[in-house]
Formats: sequence, C-alpha cells, structure tokens
Amino acid sequence: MGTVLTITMFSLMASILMTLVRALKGPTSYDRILSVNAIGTTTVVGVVVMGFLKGRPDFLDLAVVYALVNFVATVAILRFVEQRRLG
Amino acid sequence: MNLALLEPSTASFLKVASLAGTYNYALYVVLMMIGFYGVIAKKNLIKQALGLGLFSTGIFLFYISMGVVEGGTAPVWWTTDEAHLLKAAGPYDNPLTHVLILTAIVVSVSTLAVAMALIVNIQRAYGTIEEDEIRAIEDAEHPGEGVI
Amino acid sequence: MEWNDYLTGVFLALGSFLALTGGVGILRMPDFYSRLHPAGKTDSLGQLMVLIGLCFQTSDWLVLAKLGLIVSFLMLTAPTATHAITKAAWLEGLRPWQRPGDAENVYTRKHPDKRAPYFSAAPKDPLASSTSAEQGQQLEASDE
Amino acid sequence: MSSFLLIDMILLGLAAVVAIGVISVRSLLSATMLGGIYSLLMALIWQNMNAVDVAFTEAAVGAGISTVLLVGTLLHTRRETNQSPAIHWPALLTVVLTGSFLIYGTVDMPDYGDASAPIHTGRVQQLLGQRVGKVDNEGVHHAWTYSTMAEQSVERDEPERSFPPERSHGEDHGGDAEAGAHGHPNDDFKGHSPNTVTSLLAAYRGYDTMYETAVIFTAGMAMVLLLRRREERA
Repeated sequence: MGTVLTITMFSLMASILMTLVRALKGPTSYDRILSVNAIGTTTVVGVVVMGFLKGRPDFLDLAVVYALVNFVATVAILRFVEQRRLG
Repeated sequence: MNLALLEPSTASFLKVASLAGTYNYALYVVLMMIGFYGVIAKKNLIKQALGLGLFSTGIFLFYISMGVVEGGTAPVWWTTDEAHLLKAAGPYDNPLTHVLILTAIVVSVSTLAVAMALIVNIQRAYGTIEEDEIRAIEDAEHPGEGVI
Repeated sequence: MEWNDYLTGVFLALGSFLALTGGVGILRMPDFYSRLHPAGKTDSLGQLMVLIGLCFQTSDWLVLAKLGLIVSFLMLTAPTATHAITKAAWLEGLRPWQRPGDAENVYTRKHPDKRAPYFSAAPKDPLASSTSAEQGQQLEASDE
Repeated sequence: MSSFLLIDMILLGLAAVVAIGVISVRSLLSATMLGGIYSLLMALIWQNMNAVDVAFTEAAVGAGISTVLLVGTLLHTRRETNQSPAIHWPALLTVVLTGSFLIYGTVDMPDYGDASAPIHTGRVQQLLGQRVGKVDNEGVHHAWTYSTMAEQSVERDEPERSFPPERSHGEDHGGDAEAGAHGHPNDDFKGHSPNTVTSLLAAYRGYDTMYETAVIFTAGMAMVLLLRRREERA
C-alpha cells in the first residue's frame, strides 16, 4: 500500500510543480489566484496522503484547517480585486 | 571509505564535497540567503518584509530538521486506532525543537504585523514605499542633515 | 493485498491521473478561462477520488469523519472560490481567447501567453451594457 | 534513499523556486500570492518532518494571517515595485559569501535523522525521557522512551535509569512522595497531555509561552497605535 501512496504523493507534487510554473508565468493576476487556489487544494490532499503514508492518519485536522484557511486567503485576495483593478 | 580514519581536515573536505547527510542544511541556507538577498537588494519595503519572512522560515526549517529521528513519528502519544498504537510506540522526533519554533513563528508574524503597520504609516507620510524615493524626499526636505 | 487495498489503488490511481492531467492543463491551456476547466477538475473530482480511496484504509470512525469533513469543506469552498475568481475576471473585462476565424473573433490572439492579456473596456455592470455589436466595436477600438 | 528523503528534497527545491519568485516578481500582489504558496509547501515539508504542531501554527499564521495582513497593506499602498536592476551585484556577492560560510558551518552538523545526535542524547534528553505525556494503555506507553533509544544507540556511562512501574492514571496524579519512591526525581510531566509538545510548552517552556503572549499583545497595541494616530492627524 505504501507504494501506491508514494506514487500518489509524487504525482501530487508533479501537479504542484506544473501549477507553480503557471503561477510564476501567469500573464494576468487571475491566473496566479487560480494557481494558488489549485495548489491549496492539492496541498490539502497531499497532507492527507502524507498522514496515511506516515502511518499516523490522526492528524487530519491539519488538512481541515488548511482547507478553511485556503478559502479565507482566496476570499481576502478577491476582496482586494473588488476594490482595485488589476492588470 | 571510513571518514574517521582520515585526517580531520581531509574528512571535512570530503564531507563538504559530497554534502553527505547534510544536504538539507545546505538547502536551508540557500532559502535563507534568497530571503537575505531580498532584504538587502530590494528597495521596496514590502519586498523586504517578505524577504525577512523567507529568512526566518529557513531558520525554522534548520531547527525542526535537527529534531528529526530516522524512522520516527510525530511526538504525539495519543491515537484511537489500535493498529496505530503499535506504530505510535516507535521512536519519536524530538519535540523540543517544535516547541521552540512554535514560539518563533508567532513572534515572526507579530514582527510582520508591526512592519505592515509601519509601512502603511510610511505610505501615508511620504506617499511611497520605495526606499530610494523616501531618501530623496528626506534629502529635499532637510538638506544637509542626511538620512540614516 | 485485501479487497480494500485494490479499491484504494483504483481510486488513488484515478485521483493521481486527474491531478496530473489537471496540472498539465493548467500549464498548457491557452488562456485564463480555459485554464479554469483543469483547475476546477483537480479541485473537485481529483481530491474526491483520492480522499474516497483513502477512506478504505482505516477502520477508525474519527479518521473517517475527518475525511468526510475535508471532502465537504473542499466541495463547498473550491467551486465557490473558482466561481468568484471567474466573476472577478469577467467583471474586470478579461475576455476569452478564440481561434482566428471564429464567428465573433473580436478578441482574437494568436497565443495569449506570448502577448499581453486582453482586457476589454467592458462596463462593470453587464445589465447596463449596450448591444453586442456596439460592444464589439468598443472592444475593437480598445484593441489598438 | 528512502522516499521521505526524496519527497523532502523535491519539496525544498520547489520552495526554493517559489522563494526566488517571491523576491524577483514585480507585482506585489503576485509576491503575496507566491508567499501563500510558499507557506503551503512549508506545511507539506513540516508534515514530512513530523512537526504537526508547527504545521498547524503555520496554517493559521503563515497561510492565513500573513496573506490577509499583506493584502490589507497592499490596499493602502501601491501595487507594483519600481523597475530595479535585474541583479544587485554587491548584494549578490554578500549573499554568496555569507551562504558559503554558513554551509561550511553546517558541515560538522550531525547527519539528518541521526538518532545519536547530541540533541537526542544530552541534558534535554533527560528532561524528555521522563515519560512525557503518557497514556494508560496497558504496556504501550512504556514500550519506548527517549532514554531507551539513547541507550540503544549510544553507550553511555550513566547508570541505567529505571522507569516507574505501571500504575493506574489516578495514582499517577497522586503524591510526590510516591513518585520519588519510584526513583525518578525529575518526573514533572506526570499525567500531562499525550501531546509531548503541549507538555513541554506548558511545563518546560512555560515562561517562554507567557512572554510570547506579551509579544503578541505588544504587537497588537503597536499596530493599533500606529494606525490610529495617523488617522487623527489626517
């Protein structure tokens, strides 16, 4: 089972890498916000997978907290977008 | 090759060359130095605050990685699953570094908050947050006095 | 390997595939609006597959409850966030990319990444906007 | 190489890329968002190093409060930095010199994950070895302690330390005389939280935690005073 979890972890990290390239390149700010949101979700899943990989899945509260905080950060950035025009 | 049999300087040199076992410390130094470059090279005050955050994160990583034990688990004894109780009986990471860094993270975010308040104040007073422009305004207002 | 390991393997493979394709899509799609599709897919379906797959690996009800919480939070927040980003981009005036020769190709770009992204001078309130033809003229005017 | 080490290296490499992006990107909003990505990657790194409490704090502080603070500052200031020269050569020289000295300094550090490192065997170790945060699941909480690990990994001159025999939870809270009778003078942490980090925070570093609260209070007061005074004048 550990092999499957490890492979999942590596594919999640590859997904993070590709999304990261978009966040660095992204022609508009919206691409970057989208990338941050996608990386946040992937990180939440990665935290869960890592918990199972380590054999201690009782730290999933961490993933719950990250799911909520990621949403809060996205909403904060979008409030900024509403108040100011972005280029 | 047994490093203990060599001259200390030679063994040290070989360790430098291979970074055996200490590669991650070098990576933390790289992260810290990226933050340091941001602090000393960038003129924008927000960029400097971000660089300070990167620098402190490098130090946190350094501390936490010192407490890691090979094959260890998180230093929490409690678990509800019987199967995981056995795993939880394995070697634990050293919790002391975690405790130190918990304090340090909170202090670093307090620093960031005060820095942001100062930056907002600077923006209101000077109309800019670029270091060289602030210097120019200060020189124009108080010629000859010089800015620190 | 027990039966639950096989189930987990299948679900995790699906989730990894979706995550990888989502990453490739976000990297390779030509403009912002088409990148929303892979990003939304990774956000909702990919995480759902991985988390459902992991549900078969534990017998602890607390862990199961936490997994359910994570799934429900992500299913609530991720589409909301994606929708909010899209709405903000549209109200700002970011217009989608179309192939040259398409019907209303007023916003055409060869490859948006190679040039500046295209913002129209569209009004903030779409209800108060003029007809589409006039809008097209406005867009063409602002394109120069 | 274990997969955890490989994951660690990949995540640290990603974090380095994000850090370069944070420093070099011109738009301050992009820098803020890349900082958010940085702390998300830090969460994975800390989970990989088993520091779950640190990851919790980072979730609340790094990804949450920092992003909100930075965005709030951007609302009151500007959006982009000035065009600056691509590379500031004196700064780069200073950074490279400092970095190489620091890397040279880490060469003599114990290896990553070495169980016989001084931090796991020294005086701190004795403090930690005293059944920090025990649970009363028959036999499980005595299966492993720091001291036994230290004895397995390093041969020490100290006499073997014997841990108190198993007792029920109620008795553990009982008199100190009994604890002393079992030959463990430093057993301060009896009956504390099963999370050793919490135990240490409450007992061993209690003053530290107290003054940390003072630091947060001072920072909050400083923010309030700084932001309010200018509004009155304006």
